[in-house]
Amino acid sequence: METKKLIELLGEKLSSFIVKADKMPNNDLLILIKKESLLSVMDTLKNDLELKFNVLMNHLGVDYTESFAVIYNLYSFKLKKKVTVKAYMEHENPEVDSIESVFKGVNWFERETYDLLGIRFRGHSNLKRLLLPSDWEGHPLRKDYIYPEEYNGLILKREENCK
Amino acid sequence: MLERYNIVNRFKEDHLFITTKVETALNLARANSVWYLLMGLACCSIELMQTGGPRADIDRFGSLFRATPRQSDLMIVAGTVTLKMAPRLRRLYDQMADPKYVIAMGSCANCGGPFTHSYSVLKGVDKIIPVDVYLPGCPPRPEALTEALIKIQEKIKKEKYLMKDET
Amino acid sequence: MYSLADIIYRRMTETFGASDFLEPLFTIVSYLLPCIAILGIVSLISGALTLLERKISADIQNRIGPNRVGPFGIFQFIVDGVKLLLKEDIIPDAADKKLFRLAPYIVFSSTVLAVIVIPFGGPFIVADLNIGLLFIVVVSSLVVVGFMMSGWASNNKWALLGGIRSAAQIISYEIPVALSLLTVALITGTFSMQEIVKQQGLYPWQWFILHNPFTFIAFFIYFVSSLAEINRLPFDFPEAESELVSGYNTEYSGMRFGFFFVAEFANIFVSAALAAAVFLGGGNIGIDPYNSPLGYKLLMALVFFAKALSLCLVTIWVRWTLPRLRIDHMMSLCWKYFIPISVFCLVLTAAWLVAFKGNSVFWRIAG
Amino acid sequence: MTEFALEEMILNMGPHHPSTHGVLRFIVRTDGEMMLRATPDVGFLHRGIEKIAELMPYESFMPYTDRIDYLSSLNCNLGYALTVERLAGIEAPEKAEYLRVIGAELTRIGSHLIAVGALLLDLGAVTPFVHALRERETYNSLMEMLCGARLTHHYVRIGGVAFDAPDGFIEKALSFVNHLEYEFLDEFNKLISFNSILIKRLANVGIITPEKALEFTLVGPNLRGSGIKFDLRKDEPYSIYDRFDFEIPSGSGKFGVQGDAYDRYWVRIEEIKQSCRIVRQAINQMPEHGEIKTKISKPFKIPAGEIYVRTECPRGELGFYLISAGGKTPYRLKIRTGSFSAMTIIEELSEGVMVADLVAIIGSLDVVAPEIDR
Amino acid sequence: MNPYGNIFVFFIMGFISVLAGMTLVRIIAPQRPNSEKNMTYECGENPIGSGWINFNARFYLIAILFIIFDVEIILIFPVIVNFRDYLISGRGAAAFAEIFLFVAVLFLGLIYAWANGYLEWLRSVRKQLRVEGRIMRIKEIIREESDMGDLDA
Repeated sequence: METKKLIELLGEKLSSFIVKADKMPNNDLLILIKKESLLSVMDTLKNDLELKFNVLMNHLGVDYTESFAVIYNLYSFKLKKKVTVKAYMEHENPEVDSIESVFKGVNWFERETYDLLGIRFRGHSNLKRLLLPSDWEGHPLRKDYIYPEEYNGLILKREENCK
Repeated sequence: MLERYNIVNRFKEDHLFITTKVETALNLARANSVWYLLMGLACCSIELMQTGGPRADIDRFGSLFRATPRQSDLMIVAGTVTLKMAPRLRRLYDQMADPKYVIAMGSCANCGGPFTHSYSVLKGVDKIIPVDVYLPGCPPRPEALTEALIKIQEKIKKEKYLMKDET
Repeated sequence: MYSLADIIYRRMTETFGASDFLEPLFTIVSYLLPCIAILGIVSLISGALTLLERKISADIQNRIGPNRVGPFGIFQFIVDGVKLLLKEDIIPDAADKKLFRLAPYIVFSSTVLAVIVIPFGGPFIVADLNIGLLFIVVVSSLVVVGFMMSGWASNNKWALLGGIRSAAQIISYEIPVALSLLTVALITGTFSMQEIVKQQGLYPWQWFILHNPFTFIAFFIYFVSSLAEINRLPFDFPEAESELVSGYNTEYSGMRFGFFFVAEFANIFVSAALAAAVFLGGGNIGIDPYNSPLGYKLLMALVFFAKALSLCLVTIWVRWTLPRLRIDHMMSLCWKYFIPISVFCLVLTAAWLVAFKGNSVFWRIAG
Repeated sequence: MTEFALEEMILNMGPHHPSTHGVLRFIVRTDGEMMLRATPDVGFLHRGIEKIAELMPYESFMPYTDRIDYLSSLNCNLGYALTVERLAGIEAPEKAEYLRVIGAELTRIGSHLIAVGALLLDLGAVTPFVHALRERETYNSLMEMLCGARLTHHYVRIGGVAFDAPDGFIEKALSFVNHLEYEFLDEFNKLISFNSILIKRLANVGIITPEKALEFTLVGPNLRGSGIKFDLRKDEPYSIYDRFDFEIPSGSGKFGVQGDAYDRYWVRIEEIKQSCRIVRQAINQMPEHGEIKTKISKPFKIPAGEIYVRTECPRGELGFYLISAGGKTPYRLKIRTGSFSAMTIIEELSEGVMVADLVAIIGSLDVVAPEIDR
Repeated sequence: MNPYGNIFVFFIMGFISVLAGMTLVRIIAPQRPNSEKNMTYECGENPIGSGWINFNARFYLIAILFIIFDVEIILIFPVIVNFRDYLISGRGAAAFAEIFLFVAVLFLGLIYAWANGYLEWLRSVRKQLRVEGRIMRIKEIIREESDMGDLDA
């Protein structure tokens, strides 16, 4: 089952949603979709009888300074193939609907992305900070993040000279 | 409250630590049974376990590991102290019974180590608790930790214990 | 009915001549002397047991145990005790102060009470009460009060869990202990410990463990239940490090914790000594203990200590090999297996005695 | 049946607790014995490695990969090196590949020893834990010979390995592997694995059905414990794993239902055996001499692109999602670890379970703090 | 010289030795209480709620069963002590019958408790949890207070 056949299969199944699809190194396939159609794409990818991408390998958020992106890696036991779904969104208060209803295991992944990047997930059961203390301001993984000088009385000296 | 013994140190002026016979005996006893608190945070905790293991065994120095801070007199801060962990570490240090000592094990505990560029790491545990022995290394070898323990024992042996309680 | 205090009193009146002026002094001294001696011996033994445990556990785990204090680390327990004396004694604000302070008193003195009736071989027994066995069964349940008190008083959830679990465990395992001791009382017909030891002999087939198959089972039930009674692994719930941090003595520090530590090891020695005396014919080498030369008396004491210490070693050895049971396993083990079996042992020993007219299995040799 | 009122109390199995491996905190709602729910609260070891990755050039980020999972640092090195090499299109020489596989499999043995030992320590069996530490000491000295460090190896480089195997390493590794497979594991199994108390404590505890495992994206030994035979070294062979033959052990309900804590424990013991076999085959097939590191351009740059590479770590699939914008440092690096998804299932499994069982479940899932918090 | 005096002396000596130990500690050991130190230990956290909760009724059940069987043991004591004399005087069978009957009746009590599931440590609670509605109700409570996650300071 090479990637070309997979691209046709995906094209025929999700034709309306896919903005762009191209190969990725390490025999992976990148699909770009609009952020509104995320839930339906994920639903078809998982529950479609031919595709059966039932394993969510990884989820991350990326800050592209003028826009945010959300990336999901899926793997199908049936086809033994990997697929990467990517969706862009605007930079001010990024919002995308959570796919916890489709993949239950993504709960903590989305909480971590919200915690470190500030992307809100509509419909997430328990969207709160996961790793940082609950009274922390700012989202560290953003490109424009300034390191805090002091936290609860503990001074945080940060060297500038890390090339 | 009963007045504390004040075994006057006749040579008060020069700060030579002349401990009396009684004090040497007591310090010897305190030095040879230092019970350490199981405070494994990160990579150094694995080396801490290895020091409790068969090869470099710190049970030889009479030091058991205790789970509660109440019964332990040495806290080995083994690993990175993050900002979320700092208030809890300070509380654990406070809850230890009194003649207590601290070994900052590993460069993470000494000065933040490799994570000086991180936003959520406390740069050095001596910002929140007084440290007696700084143990460099990332992670330090079990022999280095044993040597740090011996340094703590030497410090205990030289301590003036039965003095008037100024603090 | 005979006690060490009598001998000392009689010996003193002979030497100093009986005068009613000195009489109250004699009684006090004759009571205090054995008490101080036995207290010293028991605390020494429990200290030695702590050292033994650390050395044996080190040996099992290919480690070297404490060897810096004295040759082979012999004085390690003295050093530990002195260090605990020098530690600060923290009493949490939220704790119930009076109960918190009182708990070690109860635990330590109730452990010490059980030592009165233990026959340390030959004539060395503090007071040979004619209700010896019953006395020990009663006293061993006093310790529960101390554990519950320390668990409840320190107002700490971990300590509370540890305290209630140890109470539930000790009172439920007291029944198999009592029943298995009673199977032996059936054979001897008396509770006085010296009498029980006298009715056994030097050779193993004269001991009560091999008297009949049911006392054999009763010995093992007694030994395992006494493990549970003193909270030793695999029934280690109250101070299960991995679950309840340190159980009922989580909030205790310094010497207050020290007394719990000493009481626990004194308990190990007491239950091992009891098993040695009742089942393994402790200190009986076929000679009348009272009017025999001093050398024989010391030999009897040695034989008793050898048996008691070997059982202590087994307790320590079990601790460092087995994992911990879960609390519902332990409860069902006690109520569904130990109690029915020990009741059967009691009844069937009675049937055995009736059937064989009070003789043991090896009655031809034992004579 | 008498109606027992449930008096709930909130208990803190807090950051400093002997049985939470490292610094994890569980807010446990229990009535003393029975647990209603154990909500995990993580982040006590969050050191922001992903933010540091954006400041560090590729080569100098390697020591941080040691500290992602300090029990299997060489596997993490290997994962990161493979990601960068695949994106940059570099090939490691033959001998370096073999040295990498030998180091990775030895680290898998060392990590499983601590994983199994820590589980047994939580169940109260202290001696097997110390025996595992004794075997790990030999492993430490082996690693010290190979890469100079006991725990954080920093041995793999982009395009090869740092040092060649010193003489005497091969014999020592072979004797370690033989001793482990033929003597230690039998003695270990006799001492503790078939002990009836351990079986009562681990069988039918924390049962994870295959569907639930996939739903919660479990990986590695936790997934295989539920019976799904999925191992990246076989299903997605990377590096030279396709040249060795070894089986994938999977949970088979040995003493209880399939997918219980005993199965996960048993899968780890079997995996130690398989790793020993791989190391033996790798040592035999390794070429005598050959260069161990290909040259890479001095200011090492990678053309823009994205890649997701996952390798089989002792705690499951370690995935690196690397986005490079052509500069010297990665634009974004996401590290997906095995323990992260194992934590989400603990909350699910902890309903109606006793405190002692929660400790067994955490131990059988082999969760390590830095992998969750990074 | 009443041997029972020893019991009193031992108990008092036990008390005195612990008292001596504690006063020695009070004299020698440092005493620097502060509010942080005297806070109860809860794995490094602020303790939530008090430690004094009324624990579950299953411990009470165990206590009841214990009392039944301990009283049984106390009542057997006289028979056991005289059993040997009965044997010698030939009336052993009567003594055995006495023990057997008394113990058998009480053993029935144990069987009754066993059949009704009082000896189960957890089943009784877990069965009660399975009563319909009950599990749903607990799930709602937990869902409402979903921010239980971060109770830290």
